[in-house]
Amino acid sequence: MASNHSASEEQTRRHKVEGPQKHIVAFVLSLALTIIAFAAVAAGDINTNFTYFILVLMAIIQVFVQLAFWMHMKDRGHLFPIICIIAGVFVVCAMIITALFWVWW
Amino acid sequence: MDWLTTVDHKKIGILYLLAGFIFFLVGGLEAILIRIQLMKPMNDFVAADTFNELITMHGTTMIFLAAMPMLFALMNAVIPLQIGARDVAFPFLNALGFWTFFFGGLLLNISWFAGQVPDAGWTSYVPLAGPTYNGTHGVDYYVIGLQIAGIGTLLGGINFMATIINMRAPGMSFMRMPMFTWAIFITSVLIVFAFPVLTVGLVALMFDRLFQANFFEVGGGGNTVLWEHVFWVFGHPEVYILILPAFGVISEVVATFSRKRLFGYSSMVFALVLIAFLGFMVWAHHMFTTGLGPVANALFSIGTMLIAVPTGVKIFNWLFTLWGGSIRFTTANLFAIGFIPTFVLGGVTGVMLASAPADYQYHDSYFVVAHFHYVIVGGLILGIFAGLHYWWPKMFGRMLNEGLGKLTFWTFFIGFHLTFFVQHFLGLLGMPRRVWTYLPNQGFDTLNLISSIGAFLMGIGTIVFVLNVIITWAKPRNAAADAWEDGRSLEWTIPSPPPEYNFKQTPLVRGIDAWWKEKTEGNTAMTPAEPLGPIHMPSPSILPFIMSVGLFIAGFGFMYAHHWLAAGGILVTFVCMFFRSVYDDHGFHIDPEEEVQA
Amino acid sequence: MKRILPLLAGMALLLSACGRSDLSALDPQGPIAQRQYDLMKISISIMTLVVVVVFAICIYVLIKFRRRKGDKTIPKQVEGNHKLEIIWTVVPLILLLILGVPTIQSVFGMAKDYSKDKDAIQVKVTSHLYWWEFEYPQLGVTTAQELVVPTGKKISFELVSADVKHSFWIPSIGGKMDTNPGMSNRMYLEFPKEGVYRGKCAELCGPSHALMDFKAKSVSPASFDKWVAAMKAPAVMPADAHIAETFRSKCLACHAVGDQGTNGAPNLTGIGGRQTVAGILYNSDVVKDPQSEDKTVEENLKTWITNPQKVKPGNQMPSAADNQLTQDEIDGIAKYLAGYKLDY
Amino acid sequence: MSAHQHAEGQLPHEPERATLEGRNKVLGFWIFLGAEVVLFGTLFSAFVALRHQVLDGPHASELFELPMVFAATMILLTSSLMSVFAVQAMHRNKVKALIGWLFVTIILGLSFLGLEIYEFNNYVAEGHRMNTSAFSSSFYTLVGFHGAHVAFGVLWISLLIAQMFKKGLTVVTAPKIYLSMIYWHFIDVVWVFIFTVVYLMGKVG
Ligand code: HEA
Ligand code: HEA
Ligand SMILES: [Cu+2]
Repeated sequence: MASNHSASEEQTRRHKVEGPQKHIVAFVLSLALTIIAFAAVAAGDINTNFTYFILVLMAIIQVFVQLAFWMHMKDRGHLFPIICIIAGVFVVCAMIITALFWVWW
Repeated sequence: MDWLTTVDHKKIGILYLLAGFIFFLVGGLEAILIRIQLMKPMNDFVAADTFNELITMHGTTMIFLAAMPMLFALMNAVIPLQIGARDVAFPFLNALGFWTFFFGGLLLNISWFAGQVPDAGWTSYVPLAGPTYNGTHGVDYYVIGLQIAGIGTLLGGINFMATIINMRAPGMSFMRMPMFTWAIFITSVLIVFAFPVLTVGLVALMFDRLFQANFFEVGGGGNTVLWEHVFWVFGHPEVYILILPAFGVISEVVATFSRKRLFGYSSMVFALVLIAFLGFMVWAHHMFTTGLGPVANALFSIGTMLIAVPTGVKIFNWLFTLWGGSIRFTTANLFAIGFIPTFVLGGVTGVMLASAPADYQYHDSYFVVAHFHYVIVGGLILGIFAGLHYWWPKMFGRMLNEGLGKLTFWTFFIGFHLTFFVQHFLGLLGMPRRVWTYLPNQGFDTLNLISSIGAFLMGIGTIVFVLNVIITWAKPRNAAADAWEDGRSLEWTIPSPPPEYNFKQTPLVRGIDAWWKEKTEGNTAMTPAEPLGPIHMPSPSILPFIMSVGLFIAGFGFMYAHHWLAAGGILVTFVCMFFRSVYDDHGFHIDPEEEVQA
Repeated sequence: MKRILPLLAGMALLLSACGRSDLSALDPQGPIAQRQYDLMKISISIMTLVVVVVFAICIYVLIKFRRRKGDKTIPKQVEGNHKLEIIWTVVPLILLLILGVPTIQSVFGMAKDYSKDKDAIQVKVTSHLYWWEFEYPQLGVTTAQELVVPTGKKISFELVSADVKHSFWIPSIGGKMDTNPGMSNRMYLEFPKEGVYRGKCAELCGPSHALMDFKAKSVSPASFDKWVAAMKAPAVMPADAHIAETFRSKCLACHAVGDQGTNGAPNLTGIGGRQTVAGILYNSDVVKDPQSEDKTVEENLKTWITNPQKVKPGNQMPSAADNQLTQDEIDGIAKYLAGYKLDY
Repeated sequence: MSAHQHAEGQLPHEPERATLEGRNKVLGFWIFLGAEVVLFGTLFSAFVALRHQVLDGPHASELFELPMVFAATMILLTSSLMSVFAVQAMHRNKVKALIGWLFVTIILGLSFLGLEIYEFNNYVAEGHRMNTSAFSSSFYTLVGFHGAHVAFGVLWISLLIAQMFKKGLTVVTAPKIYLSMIYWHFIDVVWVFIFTVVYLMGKVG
């Protein structure tokens, strides 16, 4: 299946080469997210839990941005990469939760 | 020399089988020594510390160096054939995977000769395995040996995942794949997501032991429960890594020898996926007595029990595959049919263990030993034997002797139940596991004796199998392509053993059980999906071997703090990687038409 | 049939011989073990049902559908059967529910915390390579190897390890809980009947893991009070001055008796009345059912003091030679300790 | 596989996927990254579990200097953008530009590494060593693993630059470039979590 399927994909693939604009936008977005995160910490006097929340949120958004634009996950034919990463994240989440709650109880 | 450089999946499969089986004999010998020591109370056949070394090496060897490689042997021998491919996705990595496993296993077992043997159990719980309480190099062998072998396993997992996704013959959609291929696919997924956890755990333990890090050192702020979590987050998926391929084998064998298609194919697939998914969320059932608290224990209890449901689906689907079939009792099928009830016995004791409050009594007693040998020996090992007898003609072109095969089955099977059935009771009567001896008059004596006798029977069964192999070797290579006549999947359409390139022309798959479908429609061959032409093959390479030797040397360097040696070993490996990257492997071409004339 | 037989034999075994009542988990002597045993019975019944169904189908199929010689017919190729598949998904789910509910109830039931309960006896268990220390913080008493508790009270344990992991298990009373270094665990047990129960270490802890047994002795509340008083009484020292001095300088550097010495090694107060020396050498003059190989307390003490490594490989006690004890001193100390009994 | 010819040159449109080998490599590499997610995730959970175990050593909030971390972050982010440009150059079949972008990428990678080494040196001087506490062990292991990945990436990309000079852009070299770029992004993504979880959260306390 694999080979003939991709052959047809080859024909329907877009011919235009994409420009750099999208990536520069992604870059600026990443910069902004990073700066917000650092600023939140540098500001210092915000409530700790709220800072944590901002930090995690910024990180997650940033990861989505990078995965989608730079690692081409939003493009067609990336079903298996997406599954791989999600599965990995799933295992990791289980472990982080454990680390937080059950290692020191 | 040919064998050192081969990148052919069929040959690598045979290498895996050979190495894995030798390690099985070593692990079995260790088991026999364990059973001799436990034959009677207060026995002094081996010393206490030797006994701990024996169980540790027995468990580690059997799981990582015997069972997994033998499964890899079947995967390598069969998967590309079943999906109609010429080879795996990464033949070079395949060879590398074998050699790293081999040298990792070698390093682990050299500990016997170094006189410093791992002795903290196959689970290597800290602090017993940590530097404070384990000053010799024993556990270093465990840590580094497994690390190197683990690289091989991970590579194998990635390789087979990619192979099954990308290399299927035209027409073979996911839902037309043979069940063994499905099982290996899911197994590979488990490997890919479980082994890195072990890698990190071993790195942390290694840093603790070699560089005075404090991951698990209580005095340095470390945490011993963290190791338990890390080990079991890997460890529980690992047991499904072991059993799922066996499930796959049983699905193939049972269907073939009852001349029926597999009952409930899609629910079988779904069950596999569900087992794998749940398998990642139940690890703490090994830690019910660690003291995680009632919430964790309750959640993990329920999660664990749920696995019984998809597993049960598989069991009943096999039974109903047999139902209404025309069952032929070949050796392979005997092993498969022996598997079903035996595995159920082991599985249901697993569900008993899953009930946390009752597990407070079972945990670390012989009841657990009985449980896991039922699922492992009664499940996985019987499954491997079934697979070996079934695919032997395909791998080697010779049929194993059926008479001897049946003798193997009965001695091994009866010996097995003798050995491990009584161990349930030993555990309930209060016998902890990992004890090098026990006092008389505790109600353990007779049961232990029975158990040891059973182990000898299993030993005999194994020896009969070895004899069978040797005798078969002397026979001519005359197995038919469709050796069992009732073959259903693509591997039975090509000669036994297959030519180097497997398929002269990639076949076109027109349905589930591709070969069976053609046969029932009166065809004698698969429809080709491509014109006959020269076939591209990857060239053999010695680099995988050298890279593994490099890691092997580096392992010793780290262990004995010879940093130049460690650096040298790593350098060898990197230089090989460099060559691999710089010199393109253009491979060579075989022209099948010329072959025919030659 | 071949597979049913051992199962039936096993069942018979299960019903008749349940092992020693002071050791077996199948002969519970306290409410916790009883509760665990009840769970076992529920689960074993469910599992038996499952196994019987599977075996029945299996045997039927194997007999009914075997291939006759030369049979070339092709059986009907069945794809599946939704009704059946739903049955064998739903029925196991129900069975698991039946097991799951009492499981959860017991998990929380057994996790009750009695550490603040004034009525409960608090015991701090510290495991060492390869011996057990039992401290009663409320009472200011410490003992070793033989846990003494009153009947009828909740015993609330705090468990911790001084070195590697061990696990505290008294099968016939209830079990078990790991002892972790650096973190303490809790559990509670109850001893309704008087008696001496065998305890085991259930976590691999080194060469002598197999020999790390202990005893749990439950006595009437009145006796228990007497025992506490006797433990707190000033130490009885050896009569012979030389032996007393040797004992003080050599043994009490690590051990303790009464108010003397330190608790770095097992507390020896009243050792002459314990069932065992070192947890595994049974004293024929103390236990009810001595075996032919069992020796008296004094003999066992001599064996132990002379060469502890021979009895428990890897343990931390120096041998008589390392301690530079003469044979006379060994004999004297053994005699003294053998006579050190508490009245309760 | 009949290669699709692109107007500008001899190479197909996405040369990294033009052959079965190439597609296998891309897929296999993604699977490998899935495994890497778990690898780093485990390191993260060890770090999270042990982060407060500082004993006598310095605490995270005393130790870390945000400006330096911020600089490192910016460098790595920018290098990620450079590697995107490299892939775009490859898709346009512009070998010179490709080599240029790759070069900038590794220069930035090297500066990141330099900063990290400098940083570690400072910490050691402040008494924060591998064996100081569980916190320090897990910190050095996690951040060090990332550093080792960066170092490997730098070596790998340098090797690819050399191959570009020798072999040019072909269906054999293109997948390698593509993979190394994916790898580089992945390292960047991991760093996002490191600066969030290790540095920023550590600073917050
Ligand atoms: C191949 C290996 C393998 C497999 C497949 C399993 C399968 C299972 N295991 Fe096992 N297990 C091990 C290998 C394996 N295990 C090992 C090696 C250890 C010990 C490690 C060590 O400490 O050294 C261990 C230990 C272990 C423990 C920890 C015990 C302890 O240390 O205290 C537990 C606890 O829950 C457990 C549970 C289970 C369960 C619920 C399953 C389930 O997957 C079983 C599911 C199958 C069935 C239930 C049978 C078929 C189903 C039906 C016929 C349907 C109807 C059934 C019901 C309604 C019940 N196992
Ligand atoms: C794949 C896994 C696997 C397999 C196949 C086996 C197979 C066997 N195991 Fe094993 N076992 C484990 C995995 C496995 N085991 C694990 C993980 C542990 C836990 C370790 C720990 O606690 O850390 C364990 C522990 C364990 C114990 C408990 C030790 C203890 O807790 O104190 C016992 C005791 O009876 C035992 C017995 C056996 C026996 C009799 C076999 C038999 O089935 C073996 C049959 C094979 C043979 C008998 C080979 C015969 C070959 C010859 C006789 C020829 C030899 C010749 C040459 C070498 C030239 N095993
Ligand atoms: Cu498990």
